[in-house]
Amino acid sequence: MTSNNSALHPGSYLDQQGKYKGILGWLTSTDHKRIGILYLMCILVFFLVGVTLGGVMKLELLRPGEQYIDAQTYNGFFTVHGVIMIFMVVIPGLAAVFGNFFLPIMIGAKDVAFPRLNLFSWYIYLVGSGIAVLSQFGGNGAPDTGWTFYAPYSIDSNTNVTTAVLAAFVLGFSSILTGLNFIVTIHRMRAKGMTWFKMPLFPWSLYATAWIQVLATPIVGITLLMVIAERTFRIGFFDPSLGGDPILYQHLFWIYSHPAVYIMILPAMGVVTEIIPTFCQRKVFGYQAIVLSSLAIAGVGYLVWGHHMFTSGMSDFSRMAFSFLTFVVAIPSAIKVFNWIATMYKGSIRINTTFLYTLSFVFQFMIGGLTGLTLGSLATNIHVHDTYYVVAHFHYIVFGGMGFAFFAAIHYWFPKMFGRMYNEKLGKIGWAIVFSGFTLLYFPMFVLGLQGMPRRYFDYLPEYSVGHFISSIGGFVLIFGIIIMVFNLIRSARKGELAPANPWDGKTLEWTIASPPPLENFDNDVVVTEHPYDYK
Amino acid sequence: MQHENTHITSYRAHGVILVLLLFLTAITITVTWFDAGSLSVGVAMFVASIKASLVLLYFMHLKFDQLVFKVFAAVAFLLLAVVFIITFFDYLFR
Amino acid sequence: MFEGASNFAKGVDGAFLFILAISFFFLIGLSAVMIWFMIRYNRKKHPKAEQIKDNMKLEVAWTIIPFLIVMLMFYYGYVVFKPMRIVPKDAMEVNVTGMMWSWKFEYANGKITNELVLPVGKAVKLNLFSPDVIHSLYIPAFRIKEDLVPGKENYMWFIPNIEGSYEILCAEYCGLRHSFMEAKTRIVTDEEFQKWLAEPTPIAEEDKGLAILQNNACISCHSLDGSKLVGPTFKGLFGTERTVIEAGKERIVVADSAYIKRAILEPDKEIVKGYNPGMMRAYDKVITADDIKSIIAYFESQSKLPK
Amino acid sequence: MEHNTSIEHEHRDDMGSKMGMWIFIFTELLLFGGLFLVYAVMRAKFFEDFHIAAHQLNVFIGAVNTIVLLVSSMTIAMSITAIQKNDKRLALILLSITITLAFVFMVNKYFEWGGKIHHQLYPGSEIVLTLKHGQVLFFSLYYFMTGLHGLHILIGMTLIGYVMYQIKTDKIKSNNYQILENAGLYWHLVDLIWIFLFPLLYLIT
Ligand code: HEA
Ligand code: HEA
Ligand code: HEC
Ligand code: CUA
Ligand SMILES: [Cu+2]
Repeated sequence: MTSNNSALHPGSYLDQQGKYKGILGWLTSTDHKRIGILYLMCILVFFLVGVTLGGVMKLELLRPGEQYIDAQTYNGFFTVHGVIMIFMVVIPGLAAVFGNFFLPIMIGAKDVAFPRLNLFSWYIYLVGSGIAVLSQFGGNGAPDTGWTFYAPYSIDSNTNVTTAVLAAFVLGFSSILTGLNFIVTIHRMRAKGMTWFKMPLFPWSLYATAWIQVLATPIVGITLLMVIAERTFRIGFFDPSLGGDPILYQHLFWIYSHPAVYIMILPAMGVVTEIIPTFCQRKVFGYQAIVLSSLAIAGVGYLVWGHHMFTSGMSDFSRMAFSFLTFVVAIPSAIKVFNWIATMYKGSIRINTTFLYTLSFVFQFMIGGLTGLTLGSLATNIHVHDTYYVVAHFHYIVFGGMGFAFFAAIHYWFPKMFGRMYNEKLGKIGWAIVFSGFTLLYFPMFVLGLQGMPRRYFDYLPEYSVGHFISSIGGFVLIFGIIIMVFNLIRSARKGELAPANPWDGKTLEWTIASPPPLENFDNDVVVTEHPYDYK
Repeated sequence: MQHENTHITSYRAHGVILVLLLFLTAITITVTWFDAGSLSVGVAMFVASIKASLVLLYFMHLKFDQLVFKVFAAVAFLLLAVVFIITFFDYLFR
Repeated sequence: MFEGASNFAKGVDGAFLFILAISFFFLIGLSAVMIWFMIRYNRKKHPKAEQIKDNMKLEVAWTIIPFLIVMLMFYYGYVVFKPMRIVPKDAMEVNVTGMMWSWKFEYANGKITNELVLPVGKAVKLNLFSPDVIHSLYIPAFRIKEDLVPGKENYMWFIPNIEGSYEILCAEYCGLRHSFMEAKTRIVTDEEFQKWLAEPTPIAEEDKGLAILQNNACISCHSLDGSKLVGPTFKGLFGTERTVIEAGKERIVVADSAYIKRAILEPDKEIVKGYNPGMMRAYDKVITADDIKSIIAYFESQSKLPK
Repeated sequence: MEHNTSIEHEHRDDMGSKMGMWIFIFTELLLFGGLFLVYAVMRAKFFEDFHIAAHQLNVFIGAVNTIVLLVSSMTIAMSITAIQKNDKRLALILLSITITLAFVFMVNKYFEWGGKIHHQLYPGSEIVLTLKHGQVLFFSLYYFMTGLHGLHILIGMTLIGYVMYQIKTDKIKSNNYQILENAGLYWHLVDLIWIFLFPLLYLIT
């Protein structure tokens, strides 16, 4: 991995282990830390692919009419952009990278419960991603259904939809196995003395996430399988010309895919809940409230899927019920925001790149979440459903939320993972550009949506051009910032200052061991007596 | 040490459960001979649920397992039920 | 958010502003607090953190209060939404068909158009149908949207209350030309509307075939000007030689009336080389034999034109 | 559960392994749950058609298969008792009965499917295309659900075969039989699903 780790202390997980050297040593290692890094590398690559597709889309939308790509290509692009971002980047995202790396350490374990299964999930992830990438080429061209694969279009379209659906199906398995692994790890492998309510909050959020992964993913699995069967045998589950019911497809799809958005955001919330106390040197405010709200999000989040279908012709009673439940699920998120801010009160706040990303997470999450309320309200949803307002909402909450939490996490744990410090100054410059680019890119989309610009439009009416133009400019500012950030991280991983064991004065267990962590994490069995955030 | 408080189910108990299960199967089949209509599905599902509970509790040992497993199973089944109910909010009120 | 031209616009905008106002209050308030803490409790100024105990009362307060607020939001949204599903009895009905990738509006007297003309101030009920995939009828100025689901009847209603011309857009992704699936709705006075409705659709004999092609959205896949869309162009089709693939075998046929009839009724049987099967659906239940005659007449008339 | 034992690498955690199995079972349950949901909606929509189509299924074969699975479930549950009591021979016998019954189930299924296919009742056949949509759907669901279930039976058989080998080679003993228990759990899941499939597919006439 990092080339010259000779300078780092010997015996770290980066050193050779097992009988294989180099790449092979990584590909066969069941060490949870190495698997975390493997995921990190893959996700970074796929993120850049997805982002490039997004960039090309913005280029095309710079002006009305056809500029660089034709409509079919555009439709393929947003589909693949969505599939990559959702199934390959943000769903595994934090859980697979930082969950794998830090969950065992934070609960004082030497590895996850099933290390081999863990490596196996990574391979499944790789296979699934490979299939997804394959769906781009050959056959009848890239899938063009949108990441939601709505029937009956997904059944009629003769592009490589089957391949893309298969990819999502396979990726689902990887997600399930990771979740299963985490649940058992948390139940069985906590250190002596670490009772449930002494467990740090990132593991807690992973625990809630894992249950969603385990209990929601199978439903989309079977649904996608049915789509494949439908495309192969023309059965008629969802195809109305054969008596099927397209709305049933939407139900099944969103039964998973709404909980899936909480798979994305819960670990992000967990990360933020770790970072804020550390940088404020304060005990987290309302530990139990945060735990309960994580569980509540996981539970209630399962019941609100219909808010994606308010205009689908669902029964009026359902629309009301789903709208109601949608508003209920906003409460635990609100509680978390209040607790984060309360934790800063009378703290001793250290502002650096990590913390700036964290604060922008909170800010953007609020915007994304609050606009979610307008989407959840029946009257207003009718107007903005399937417009750029929705696009803005979910980019704010997925990219601005989960994405920024990812950036925060990678800066926060960077010294621990690679044993070196990142460059603070460059980091801050990168953050400023990323943040302003982000706002410029996505904020105009709210306005566009309110004006009535539908999403998944290759071309648009002239009245929407101003908004699109500003937004496209923002896209290029953003990528510039991202390049700075990635450059800073890559350079620091090789050349940065050596990191001490606990650069931020954190309290959780990962800061008690050397950076980078030794192979077996802890020399002796860990015994926990204190609360995870007992700052003095 | 691993199985400190393992519960050993006797062969006889297993046999009794099997007889019960077979008996319940016979009931569902005979019920369908008598009356059709929506009632028979209700009865069939009710009996099937009893059978499932027997399998879960005795064959799958849930009754003698630790509390976590019972809670897990309860959550999973509850969730499935709720998903059914909520989906039918749509189909029943259309 | 901008001009609102139906009876629902005010309610929807009101609900929106209500939620937005509360959201802004929280967003700005919480961000301000966050920034203030950042300055006030910055490590330089405040090197030693004070440990604050959890506060149960506070915790309960900020659970209950937001809960009440969102319930209010829910209620407001629901109250505004509810009338959208309750159609007044005297509403005029128009059947709307959305198909890949155009709109067709059919009035009670049988008049069929591509433009939705409506009288101002009168309730209209649109019955929504789709023969192929899901579409969604969206009139931003009226704040309404509802999906057209194949195999299922759906409806929407509204009262347009300002004269003018407004965009109709398709808001559910429906394939290649989704973003071009637009139409206009023209809101006119009642007299104007009655007059317009009484006018028969222009059916000059030579145009009849063309009208059928337009009304059935054939021209969204087949251009008339020679450009290639999803299907082959209609320009100069009649009488030329076509390379088709039937059951895997390539064959050359002449595009005569019989061929065109087959192409419309069973499009998947002979596939024009270079195009994909399954795109065009069979029109056997839609296009009558008479219509096909008109279409062929139209093609024929076109091929006679100087090229 | 709170008394976590120390974590050595060779450390065996039977509880953890069982927990993993249970969670896996829940995912399977929800997988089939999705199918049952489709079934329920379609049945509500095509009530009559489902009735008519279900008549085509042979209740007798279905009932026999139900009994077969129930008995096999019991024998595998008993084999755990046998292992606990250190009765290796009996455990192996019970497991062979289980696997034989599983085989019987598959043979039955083979003839049932074969019969259907012989009568041209499979997705896409000419007869099926003349049927009403609801009936086609019933048969499609029938194939889909029993097919997926059959696949699980095959996986279960492999698993049981593996466990038998482990018992033979004394890897599974009275103080270390978690793999057997997991295999048992899996097998009961297969049974559990059939308990619902049988009335839904065969008995709703
Ligand atoms: C990480 C992902 C994520 C998260 C966490 C959320 C969170 C929420 N989402 Fe979002 N959503 C998506 C990702 C996400 N969403 C995606 C990807 C889509 C589009 C899918 C597609 O069609 O392609 C979508 C679409 C979507 C729709 C459908 C839009 C449409 O197509 O018509 C709706 C409708 O209700 C909705 C609502 C909500 C709500 C109410 C929340 C809530 O959970 C938000 C809760 C948060 C807050 C409320 C803010 C914080 C709180 C405060 C600042 C305190 C003050 C608060 C109060 C007083 C209440 N979302
Ligand atoms: C994690 C999730 C995630 C992230 C990070 C992003 C990131 C971006 N997305 Fe997003 N997007 C989705 C998830 C995400 N997206 C989903 C789920 C959908 C719905 C899909 C669907 O409808 O089915 C969607 C849809 C979507 C649309 C709507 C398409 C439509 O409805 O017509 C648009 C339009 O602008 C867009 C743009 C962007 C842009 C500009 C970025 C930017 O962040 C990217 C910033 C980067 C650039 C501007 C790149 C510029 C680079 C180059 C030009 C080349 C140089 C490249 C390198 C050196 C690597 N996305
Ligand atoms: C969704 C797209 C679509 C629509 C709508 C559509 N078609 Fe087609 N059509 C195609 C495609 C693709 C082909 C070429 C493949 C084939 O032969 O089936 C085609 C082929 C044809 C041909 C043969 C053309 C040739 O060049 O030989 C005719 C004639 C035709 N269509 C007529 C119609 C008519 C009339 C309508 C409307 C009533 C119609 N089509 C609607 C997609 C469409
Ligand atoms: Cu029709 Cu989009
Ligand atoms: Cu949602």
